[in-house]
Amino acid sequence: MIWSLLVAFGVFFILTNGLPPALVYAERKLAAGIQNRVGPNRVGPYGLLQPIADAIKLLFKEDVTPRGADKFLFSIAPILSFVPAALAFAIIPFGNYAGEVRLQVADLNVGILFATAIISLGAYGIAFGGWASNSKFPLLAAVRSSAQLISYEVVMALALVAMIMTYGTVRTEVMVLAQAVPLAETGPFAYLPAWGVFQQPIAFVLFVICCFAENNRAPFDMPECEAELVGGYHTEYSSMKFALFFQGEYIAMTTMSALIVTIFLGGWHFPGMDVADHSVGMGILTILVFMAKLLGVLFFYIWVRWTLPRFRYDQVMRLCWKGCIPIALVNIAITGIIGVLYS
Amino acid sequence: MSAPAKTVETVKIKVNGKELDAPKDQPVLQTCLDNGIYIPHYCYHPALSISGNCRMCLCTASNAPKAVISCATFPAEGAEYTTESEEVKKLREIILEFLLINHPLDCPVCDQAGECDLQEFSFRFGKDDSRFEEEKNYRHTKKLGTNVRLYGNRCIVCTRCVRFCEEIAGDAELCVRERGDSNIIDTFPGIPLENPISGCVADICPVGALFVDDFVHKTRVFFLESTTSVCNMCATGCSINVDTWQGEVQRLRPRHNPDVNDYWMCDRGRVGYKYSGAAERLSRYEVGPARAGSSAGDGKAKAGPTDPPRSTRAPSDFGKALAAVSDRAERVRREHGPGAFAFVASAWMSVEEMFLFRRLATTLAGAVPGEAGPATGILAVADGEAWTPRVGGAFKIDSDRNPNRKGAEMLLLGSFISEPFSVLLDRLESGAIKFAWVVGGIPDFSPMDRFRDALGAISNVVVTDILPGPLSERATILLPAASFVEKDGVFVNGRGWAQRCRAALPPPGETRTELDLFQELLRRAGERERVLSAQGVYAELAAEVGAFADTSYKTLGALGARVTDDEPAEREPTGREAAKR
Amino acid sequence: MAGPATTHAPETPSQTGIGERLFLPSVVKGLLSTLRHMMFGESFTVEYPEESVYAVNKFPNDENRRFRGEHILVKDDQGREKCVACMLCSAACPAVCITIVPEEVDWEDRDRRPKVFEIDMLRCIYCGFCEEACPCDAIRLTPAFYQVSRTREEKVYDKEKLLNDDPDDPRGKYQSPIHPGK
Amino acid sequence: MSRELSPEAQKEFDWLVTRYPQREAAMLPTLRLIEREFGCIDPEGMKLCAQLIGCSPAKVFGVVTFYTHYKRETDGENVVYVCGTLPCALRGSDALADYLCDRVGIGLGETTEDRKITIKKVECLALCDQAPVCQVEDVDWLRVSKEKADEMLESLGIPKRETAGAAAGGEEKRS
Repeated sequence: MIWSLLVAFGVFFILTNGLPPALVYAERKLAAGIQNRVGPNRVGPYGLLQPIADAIKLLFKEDVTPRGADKFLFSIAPILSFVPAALAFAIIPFGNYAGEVRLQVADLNVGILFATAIISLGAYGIAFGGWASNSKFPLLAAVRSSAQLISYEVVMALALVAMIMTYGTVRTEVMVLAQAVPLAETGPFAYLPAWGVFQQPIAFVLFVICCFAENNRAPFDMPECEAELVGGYHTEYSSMKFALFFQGEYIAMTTMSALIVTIFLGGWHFPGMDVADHSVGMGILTILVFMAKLLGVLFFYIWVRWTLPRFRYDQVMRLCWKGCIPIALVNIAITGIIGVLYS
Repeated sequence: MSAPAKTVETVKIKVNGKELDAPKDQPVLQTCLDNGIYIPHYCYHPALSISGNCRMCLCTASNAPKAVISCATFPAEGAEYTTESEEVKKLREIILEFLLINHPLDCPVCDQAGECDLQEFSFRFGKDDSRFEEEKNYRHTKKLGTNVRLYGNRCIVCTRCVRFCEEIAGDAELCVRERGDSNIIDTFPGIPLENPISGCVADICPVGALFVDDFVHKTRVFFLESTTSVCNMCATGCSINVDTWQGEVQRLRPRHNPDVNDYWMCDRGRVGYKYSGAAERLSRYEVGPARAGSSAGDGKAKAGPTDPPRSTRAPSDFGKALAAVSDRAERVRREHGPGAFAFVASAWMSVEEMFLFRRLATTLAGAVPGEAGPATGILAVADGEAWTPRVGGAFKIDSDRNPNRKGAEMLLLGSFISEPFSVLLDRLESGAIKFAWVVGGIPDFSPMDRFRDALGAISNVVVTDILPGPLSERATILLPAASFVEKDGVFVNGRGWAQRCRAALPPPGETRTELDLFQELLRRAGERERVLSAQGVYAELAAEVGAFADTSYKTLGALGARVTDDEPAEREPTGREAAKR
Repeated sequence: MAGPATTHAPETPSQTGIGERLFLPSVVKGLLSTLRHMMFGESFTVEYPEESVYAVNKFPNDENRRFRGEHILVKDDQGREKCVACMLCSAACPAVCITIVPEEVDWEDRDRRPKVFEIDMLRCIYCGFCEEACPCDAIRLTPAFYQVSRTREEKVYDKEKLLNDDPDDPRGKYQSPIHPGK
Repeated sequence: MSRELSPEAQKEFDWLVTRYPQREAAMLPTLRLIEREFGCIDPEGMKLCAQLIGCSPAKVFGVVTFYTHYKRETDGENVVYVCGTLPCALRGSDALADYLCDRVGIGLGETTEDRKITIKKVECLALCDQAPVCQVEDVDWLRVSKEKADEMLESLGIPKRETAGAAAGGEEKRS
């Protein structure tokens, strides 16, 4: 049990604290590649030490609290945006068993529900940060962000409902196991695993869209659109408070990616794997598989950001309420009908 | 307007399908222009006789087989004219191409560029290319007179300048010499263009051929900001535009005002802005100690031209200088009574300033019934030479060199000034005067020796002036003043026509306008609550002074209005009207 | 567009195809395009100061052509400034950094030249409008850009400095007659 | 105003003036009169004319320079007028003028040192169908070729060049 927790926290720590700087570096390098530039290459070989330099710089910057700001809310806002994102990661099974160690921090029986509930809390960080800054642009960003998050959570939940109906469970561990079977008994689909993406492609697309929107990533980066709102909700932040916001954003991104991997991409499972094999080697292998999938999704995140232009705010809302929600509802209905027919 | 109301005989014509009432003795071109139909033209000028040589104003007429020049076509009942047809467009293109054959492409160095009709019409009506491949003709560039310069290459020989010299200025110094493509404006050898209004040929030149020498290579006209104002150099009071750029006056241009100056102004007025930008302009408030030792009776003996040099005055600021003025006036009033004051206004002040100065005088000096009031007078420059064109046109140069003597007479004579100037001089020299305020504001002013010397012996001399000179040298308190390009106000010209002068520039340094100065002093004395704009002061004035009643800045407008009835406002005919008789 | 001022232009109803309305095909197209750049695109970055902007030839047919650095005033074949002080550059300048005072000269071909011609390089935004406005090809922007100075006053270039034709000077070598790449 | 008309001329002028509705209209004949009196029209003559007519000297100056046939003080004994207007220009009046100048050894508009010959380019001589046209002392030379130009110059006392061809084609001569 202790071991289980230690390993779990080890991986958890790496993912939440080690990954963001790496992601920042990756993002900058990939953006440069897409734009035919070089990207960071001054600090260390290939600019690898750039994230560290950035971190040091952020640490030594003056921590400014604007006059007229609500000091308490202003201080806890970054924490509020950081913690829930990291917390939601707890229910992600990032591997099978390494010996006796269960590679998951908490196998809650409410699983997915916990994740959605916790992730929604992230909006408070943005809302508080924007409001507490006593500045008009952050406030606008916060308002936009709240509206956006509330809207897209509906779609996300509806997409998840379809998945829960498909898997018949809300426990993430069980979901992964449910995907560890072939898609069909016979025929051409027998070679495909029963991953959520193949079973529910529509739900997958909707969920991915929601993940972008929930993370305020391009093309849905309404709260921080530089052109209109200067820097968005964190305009007035500096030093480590800003860094926390920044990190929170990347952790949220990681958590979301992990959710996508777990629900739609078979989690730590890979075709041809024996689910009952609880050896340490296999456990490490599953972690690596999970990580590979996770990085793939993260890469997709970054790739999309440097490809698509930002939506206009009314387009964001229209896409949600007039596009995604009807489709998600229809998707649930179809899932239900198929479920009734095949049961 | 003041022109006698004459019933104008009109005929009905149609221009581009629009029906118009056209005065019978007015060319179709002018009727079109008056009705907002623009026809390009070069040689036609409303004040000059019709020449019809540029061919730019061609239009088609229903009663003529070929296109006619609208400047020399008089309307026929029921005729239809077209100014926008394809044919007319084509004709304009051809005419412009022809006019541009020998015109050099030197817009970058041409000072007309930006207000050049040739440039503008080429852009609006011209072809985009020329078929002319041969070499262009070169024609002379020379100074036609002291003020006017000719760039022959740019001339399109519209002969406006020639007609101006003949019909308006009357001396006919210009002619068109040679023939064909070597056609060029010139003067007779040895008789340069030297009439007093010669600069106007540059204004009416539609292209960049004629310039007032003062403006050549100075700046570009598209940088200029225009302010409508009134010329300050004589009692004619021409309506002008003050063109400024980068905080400096670049030129003065006459503005059409049929009741005052028609389209013209004189060469002297044209450079009348120079003193306002002079480097030695007074721009600092200076306060010195009161002059001691001028006891009553022997002031005359002590008076000397070298009395207090400037150095005894220390730099000060607006507030402190005003405080010094009121303190000393207060002291003098307490010790010597109103008879120890002297107030000398100037015929170069605006009527608002005179009005305020009048009020300020009574406030500072106070009044004791039965005792003599303050000594008063008015400064003015001596008359110059009047000029009337030989042909008897409308435009004249007044002999009176003071822009607002009429206004001073209306506002100050009788009510404020009741004694002749000699009485003022006597009182100044008597030694009884302890506080004198002299408003100058006159460039190149040399007061009579008696006046100057008398000032040098008075203990407190406040001088409001623009340039250093004999007045400012004798001041114990020096208050810099604004010149006419820096202040708002109304000037009344010699024929009783009131016009608004507008500030085109801020006064130099920390200077505040006299309007502010007088009002601030009145405010400190408790005589008024607020410092008003010139418009507000004028409203007060109009309410109080009969001649100005029922006028306001609004009714004065851009062209001014008549404020006195003691002289009939007869407008003399312009050149064309005179020629027609 | 009747009615009150709207913040957005009305949507054009031309996006009719289901594919276009779904966005997804276009999104995939865009993604593939950026992927292509990422995988095969060559970097255009000139890694100054290791690489020299003048020497690097990343654009063989477009040698530094679009780069707008500091100005020169061009001299004519007699070594006089080509500028006739028409002030069109200062009229076109959005940063109002060009000061010109014209003066009269009695040259055969022109009668006007700048007495003072100053460009405040600290205000200049290197937009190149002056170059475009010039009717005499008298002002040009050179590729020179790493000019440093110790005082602000030095960055106000006067006529002498702008007329530089010293071949060793990073700006002067772009003086007439041939401007490389122009 | 040192110059004055002789009594006879003054008389003629007084008669001239009566023939025109306006005084100014008598300017051209008055100028002819002055030309006859003083041999040419110089600035002093123009001033005199202006005084007689009652207009400004500049106006007279314009008129005199407009009409090329008034003899100016700079003109030589014989003036060769070369038409430069369109039809003549198209038929090579430029080259003709150059040739004449070259032969005489002076520039266009100049006078020889002995004040014998002046070559001037003028506007239309009203013989457009016979272009190019020259005029010497009221004699029109039509369709002037090089040979004909030589002939014309010979009449002014400038011998033909040795090299010039002898083919003379001066049958079209009109006076």
